[in-house]
Amino acid sequence: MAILCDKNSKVMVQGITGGAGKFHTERMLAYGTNIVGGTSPGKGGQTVSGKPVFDTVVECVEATQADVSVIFLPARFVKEAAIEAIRAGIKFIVAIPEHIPIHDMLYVREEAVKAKATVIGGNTAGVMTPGEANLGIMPDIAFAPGRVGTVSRSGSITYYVADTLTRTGFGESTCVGLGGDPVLGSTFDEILWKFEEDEKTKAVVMCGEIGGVYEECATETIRKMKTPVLAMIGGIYAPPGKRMGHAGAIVEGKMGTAKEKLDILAAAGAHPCRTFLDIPETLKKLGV
Amino acid sequence: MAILCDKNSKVMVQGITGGAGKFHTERMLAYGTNIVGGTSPGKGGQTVSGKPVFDTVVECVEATQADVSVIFLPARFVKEAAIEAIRAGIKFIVAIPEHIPIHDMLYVREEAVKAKATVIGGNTAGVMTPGEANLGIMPDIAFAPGRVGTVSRSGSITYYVADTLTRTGFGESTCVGLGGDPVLGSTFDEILWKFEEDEKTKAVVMCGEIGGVYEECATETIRKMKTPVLAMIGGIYAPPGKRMGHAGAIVEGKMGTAKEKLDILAAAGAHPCRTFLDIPETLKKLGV
Amino acid sequence: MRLYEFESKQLFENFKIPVSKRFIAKTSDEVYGFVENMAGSVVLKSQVLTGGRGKAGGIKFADGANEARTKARELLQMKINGYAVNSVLIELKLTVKKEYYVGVTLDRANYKIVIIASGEGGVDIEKTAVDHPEKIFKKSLSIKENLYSFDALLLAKKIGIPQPLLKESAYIIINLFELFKNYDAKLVEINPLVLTNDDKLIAADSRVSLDDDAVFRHVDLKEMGIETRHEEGEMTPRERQAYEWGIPYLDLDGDIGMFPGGAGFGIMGNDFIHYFGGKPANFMDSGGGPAPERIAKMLVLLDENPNVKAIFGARFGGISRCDDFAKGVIMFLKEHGLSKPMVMRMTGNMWQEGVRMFEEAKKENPELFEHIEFHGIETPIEEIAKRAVELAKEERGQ
Amino acid sequence: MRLYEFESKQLFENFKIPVSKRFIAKTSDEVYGFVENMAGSVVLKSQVLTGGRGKAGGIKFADGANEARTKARELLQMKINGYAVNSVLIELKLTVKKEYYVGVTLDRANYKIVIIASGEGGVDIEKTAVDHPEKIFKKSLSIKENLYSFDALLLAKKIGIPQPLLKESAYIIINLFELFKNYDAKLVEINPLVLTNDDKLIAADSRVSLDDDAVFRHVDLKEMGIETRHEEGEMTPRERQAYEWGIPYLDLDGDIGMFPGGAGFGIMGNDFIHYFGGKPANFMDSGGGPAPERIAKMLVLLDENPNVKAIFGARFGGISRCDDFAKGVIMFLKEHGLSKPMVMRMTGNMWQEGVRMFEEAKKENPELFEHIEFHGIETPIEEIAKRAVELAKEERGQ
Repeated sequence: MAILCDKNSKVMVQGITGGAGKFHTERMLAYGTNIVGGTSPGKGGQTVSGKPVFDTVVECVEATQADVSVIFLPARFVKEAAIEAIRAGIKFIVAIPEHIPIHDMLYVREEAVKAKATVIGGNTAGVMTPGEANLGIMPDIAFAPGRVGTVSRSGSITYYVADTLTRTGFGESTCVGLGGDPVLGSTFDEILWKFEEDEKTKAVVMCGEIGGVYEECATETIRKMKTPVLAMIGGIYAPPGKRMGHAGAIVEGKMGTAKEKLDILAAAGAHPCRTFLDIPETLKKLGV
Repeated sequence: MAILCDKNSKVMVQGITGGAGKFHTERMLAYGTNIVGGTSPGKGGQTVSGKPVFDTVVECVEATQADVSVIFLPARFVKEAAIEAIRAGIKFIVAIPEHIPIHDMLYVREEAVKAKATVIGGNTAGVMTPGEANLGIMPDIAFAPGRVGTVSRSGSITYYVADTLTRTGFGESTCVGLGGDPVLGSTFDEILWKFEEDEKTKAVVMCGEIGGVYEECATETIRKMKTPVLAMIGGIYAPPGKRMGHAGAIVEGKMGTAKEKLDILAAAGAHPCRTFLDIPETLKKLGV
Repeated sequence: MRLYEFESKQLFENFKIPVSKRFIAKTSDEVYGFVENMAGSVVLKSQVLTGGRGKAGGIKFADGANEARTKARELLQMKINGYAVNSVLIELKLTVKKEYYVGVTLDRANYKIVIIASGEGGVDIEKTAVDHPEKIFKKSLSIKENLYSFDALLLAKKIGIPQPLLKESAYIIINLFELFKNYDAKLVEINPLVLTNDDKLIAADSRVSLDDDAVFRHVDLKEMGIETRHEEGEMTPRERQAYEWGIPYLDLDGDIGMFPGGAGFGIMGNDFIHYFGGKPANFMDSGGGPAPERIAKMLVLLDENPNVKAIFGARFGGISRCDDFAKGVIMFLKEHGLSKPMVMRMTGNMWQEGVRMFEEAKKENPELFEHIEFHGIETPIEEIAKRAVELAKEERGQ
Repeated sequence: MRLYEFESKQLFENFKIPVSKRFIAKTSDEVYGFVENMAGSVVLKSQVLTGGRGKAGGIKFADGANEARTKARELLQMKINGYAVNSVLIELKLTVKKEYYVGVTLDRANYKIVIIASGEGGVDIEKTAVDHPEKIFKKSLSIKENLYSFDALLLAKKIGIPQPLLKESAYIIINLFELFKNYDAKLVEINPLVLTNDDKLIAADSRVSLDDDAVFRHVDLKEMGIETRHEEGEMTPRERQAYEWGIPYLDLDGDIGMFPGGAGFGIMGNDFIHYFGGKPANFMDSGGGPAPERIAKMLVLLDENPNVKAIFGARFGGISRCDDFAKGVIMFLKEHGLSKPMVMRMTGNMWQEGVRMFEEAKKENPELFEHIEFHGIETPIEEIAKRAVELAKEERGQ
C-alpha cells in the first residue's frame, strides 16, 4: 500500500525528449518506476530510454494506458500540458517545473477538480513511494520503504526528512512534494487525508514554510485524523516581503508567517518539530 | 392555458426608464399585463407608470417576485442584462433589441441552458398571449384569444398572421416572436414543443425566413408533433449575400435559402403556406 | 460583412498567420510597377466580395511586369458574379506541394464555435463535407472555452500536416481561432493553407466574415479602412445613401417600390409581389421605431429611383407607431411630393391617430394625396400587393 | 513584485480608473518646479515599496512651491521601514467627503479571484476584516469567469456609493478587475477610493502586486521601466548582482554565509542557524539543476561579502546533481580561492561522483581545501549548522 503511485502505476513523461525529461526518465526507470512512454509534440515516433514518444497525451494514453503523468517542460507550457493530461483522462499529474504563473495554476486546478484528477506541484521534487515508484527528481539515496508518510512544500526538506527517517529506521510509505509555488495543484489537507486512509502509513510528517495559506487550511483535516501528524515550518526567521527562493515562500503583509502557521497546526493537534532530529524522537514518543 | 406567459406572469422590464422602455411599459400595462417593476442602474427608487424601479434585477426580484423580464436596452447591453436576469433566477426573458452581437448571444444561451431559463430574441416583437399578457411591442389590434399558436422570426409577419387568424375567427393561443437575429435565445423546435404540450393550442403557424438554420433544426420536432404545423418561409426571391433588414436574414453561401427550408419542413410534415390567406384555408382543411 | 482578401490577409499578418508579401493595385500600371521589382512568377488576384473567383477567371498568373500589366488590365475590366473588379492583389506564385483547409465558424444550431480542418484544401469545403465527410475534422467549443494547442495539434495531425510542421500548424490554427474570437467573426478561413515545395506553410487565400452588429467594438477596422458593407458585393450608391440615413435598403431589379414596415414583411412582401406577377425594385425596412423624418426619407429613395413605377406601402405599427408613420408620409408629401402611384395599408399601434392625421392633411391639401390609394385592417395585405402589381403594369403602359 | 504608487497609477490610468494628475520628482528642486505651476494645496507622497508610509510620516501636505520644496527635502532624507525614499509623487490635495476600499486579490485557499469592497477606506483592510467583518463585501469568481457590471454595481451599492455614481463606480471595479486579470496580478487595490467634496470618485492611493513568474508575458511593463523587484523594498546591490546571475539571493544582517541547496532548506537552514545561536548573512538558493558556473558564483557572492565570517554549505542532490555541485565548488576554489572557513555536507543524486571529484582535486591542490570541513550523509545536517555557528564565533574572535 502507498498513496498516489506504486509499482503498478503506468507513468508517462510530458517533455520526455528535453534535457531534464530524458535524464530523469532514465533515473526513474533505473529506480524501477513503470515508465510506459512520453510526449513531445512534433517528435512522435521517437523513443527515449526505449520508451515510445507521442505527439499528444491522448495518443500516448491510447497506446500505453498511462494513468500518471510527470511534466518536465518549461513553466509557461505547464498549464496546457496539465490540462491536456487531465482531458486525456490522466488522474494523477506531477508538475515538476518551477515558476508556473499563478493564474495558469488556477486554470489547471479548475480542470483538475472538474475531472476529479490530482495535480501535484508546481515546483515539486515529485512523489516517491520507496521501492516502488519514483516520480520526479528525488534522490534515491535518502529513501527506504517504511511506515511514515511525508508531505512538504520543499524538495530539499523532503530529502532531509526522508534521510532522517531512513537513518533512524522508520522509513517512508510515500513522500509527496507539494511544491514551492504560491498556488499549488494540491493542498496539505488533501494529501494528509490520503495518508489517513492508507493502512501502511502510521504517521505523517508535514513540512510547511512561510507564505500562502495551505498549512492553515489543513487544520480541520488534522483534527479529524487518527494518524498522528508531525509539523515543521520553515521561515521562523524569514524577513517579510522577500521571496525566499520558492515563489510561494514570501510573507505578504500579515499573511503566511511561520510562527502563526506552527501555532495553528499545533492547536489542531499536530506535533511541532524544530529540527529534523526532533522527528524520530517525536515518533518514538508516539510509539510509531 | 398558454405558453411562456399568461395573466399570472410577474413581469419586470430591464431598461424601464428609457424612452422605449417607458412607452411600452405603459402599453403592456394598458393591455393588462402584470408588470411588477423594472430596473435601471443608478435610478433605483424612481417609479415608471407607478411601478418601482430598482438598480439591479436581484433587488427587483426580491421585492416583486418577478419571474419574467422584458429587456428594452441598447443591443450592446443585452448580454449582461440577460445574464443578470438569469443569475437572479428569472426563467423567461424577452430580449427586444435588434443588432445584438452574435458572440454575446452565445454567452447568453450558455447561461440560459445552464440555468434552464428561456430567452426569446434578440430582435423580437415579443410574446403575446391574447387577453392575458403582452410582452414586448406587439400591437393589440391584431390579436384575439383563440386556438392557434404562432412562432415567427419576424414581428411584422407575426402581426399579419395574427391579423389573419383574428379576422377569420381562429384567434391565437400564444404568439411568439423568435427574433430576427442570426443567433437566437430560443429555437423553433423548443417553442414548437411547448405548443405541442399546450392543450389550448390546436395548430401552430411557424414563419421562418432566409438565413440561419433554425427552421432546418425543427424538422425532428415537427415529425414528433401531433399538433399540425403550418409553415411559411420568407425570402424565396431574396438575393444571396445581402442582409435583408434582419441581421439573421441573409443567405450565406449555400446556407439558409428559403426554398430549401420550405422543402425540408414540408418533408417533415409541415403544411406549407405561400401567403397569409393560405393559413385559414389550410386550417379549415385540417379541421382545426 | 465580408472582408476583401487583402484586408483579411492584413488581419492574418497581425495574428501571426503566415502570408506572402503582397501588393494591392487599382490600375494595371501600378501592377507593372510592383511586379518590376519582384523576382519570379506572380499571381494576380481580382479583389471581389463574392465566391467562385477562380472558376470565373479572376485569378491569373504572369511572368514579368509586362505580362502582369496585360493580365491585370483584363482583370480590372472583368465582372465576377456581376461585381466589378476594382483592385488586384499581387503575390509571388507559390510552389504547391499540398493544400489544406482550416476554418473557424459558428455552429448556430448548437451554439458553438467550430474549428474545421481538412486535408483537401483549395476546394469548396461544403462540397467536401457532403461528398467526403470522412475528410473533414472538427472541434467544437463553447464561447467560453479556449482552443488549446494539443487540440489544434491533433487536428493538424488528422489532416496530414507533416510532423516537423505540426507545432507550427497548431499555432496557425490557434491564431486563426484567436482572430475569430477577437473580431467577433462569423467565419474565418484559410483555403488553401499551402505547403510549399520548400516545406513552408502559407495562407494562400483567406476569407473573413464579421458580425456587422459587433463591428462597433472594433474601431481599429475603421482605422484600417474597413467599412461596413454586404456579405457579397459592395453597396450601390443608393444603398450607401440609405445606409447613411440609417435605412436598411437593397436595390433589386424590378419596378415596384417597396415601402413596408418591418424587415420580416419586407422579405415576405418581396415574395408576394413575385407571386402576383410583379418585380420589386428594392428591399427596404424602416428599422425599429422610425422617426417621421426617416419615413419621409424612405419615400424619397423610392420616388427618386427612376426604376420605380409604383409603390407598395404597408405599415403594421408595432415598435413603429402609425402616428409617426403618418407624420412622416405627410412630411414627404408636403416637402417633396409623390410622383408615382402608391397603394398602401396601415394598421397596428396608434392606427386611429394615423388615420385621423391623414384625413386632416387630405382635407387641407387634397392634391397631395391624388396618387395614393389608402386601406386599413379590413383589406388583406395580399390585395394590396396585387394592386401594386397592377399599378406598375398600368404605369408601364401594358 | 510590488509596483510603486506612481507606476500602478499609470496602469490605473491605462485602465480608465480615475486618478489625479501627478508628477514624480527625485529632487526637491524638481518638486519646486512642478508645484510652482499648480494651483492649490499639494500632497507629497514618498515612493517606497513598503506599507505604513502614512504613519511613518511619509506623506506631507504643502501650500505653495517653497513649502513643497522644504517638505520634499525632508521626505527625500527619510527611511521608511528601513527603505530610503528616492522619489516623491506630487498631486493636488483632494477634498475628501468619504473614503472607500476596493481591491482584487487571490483567494488561494479556494483557488478563486475575489473582489473585495468596503465603505471603510483609507485604513488597513485586514484590520477591518478582523474588527468589522460586516463592513467587508466580497465577490468570488473562478479564473474563467468575468466580473459582470451588475455584480460590480451591487458591491458598489453595498459599500454606500451614492446612487448617481453607482454606474461609474461599477466600471471602476470592473476595470480594476480587468487590470488584475490582464497583468497576472496577485493583488490590486484602490485604498482609498475617494469621494471628493464635488462628488468625483478618484483613486487616491493604489497598490499593485504582480506575479513575478508571469512578468515575462507583460513586455510592456519593461517598456514602462518596471523591472523585477521585491514585494517589499528594492534590491541591494548584491541582490541585484545575484539576480543578474540567476541566483535567488537575499542579504540578511548576520555573519554566516549560507550556501545551501534548495530553497526549502535555504529557508529552514536560516532557522537552524538561529536555533543554534548564529545569524545568517544571507538567504540563497541555487535554483533547479544549477550548472557548475552558477555554483561557483554563489561562493563568490559569499566570499566577497565582508560581513560573512564563516560559510555553511549543504547540498542534497535532487534535480541538482552532486557532481555538478562538486565541479562548481572546485571551479571556485581554483579560480577564486576561499578566504573563509566553510563547513559543508553533500549527499543525494550522484554523490559518489561528487566525493570522488573532491578527493582528486584535493590530492592535486590540498592547499585549496584547507578552510573546508567536509561531511557526507552520515552526519546529521544539524551538526553542520552547529559547526558553522562555532566557526563564525571563532572567526569573530569570541
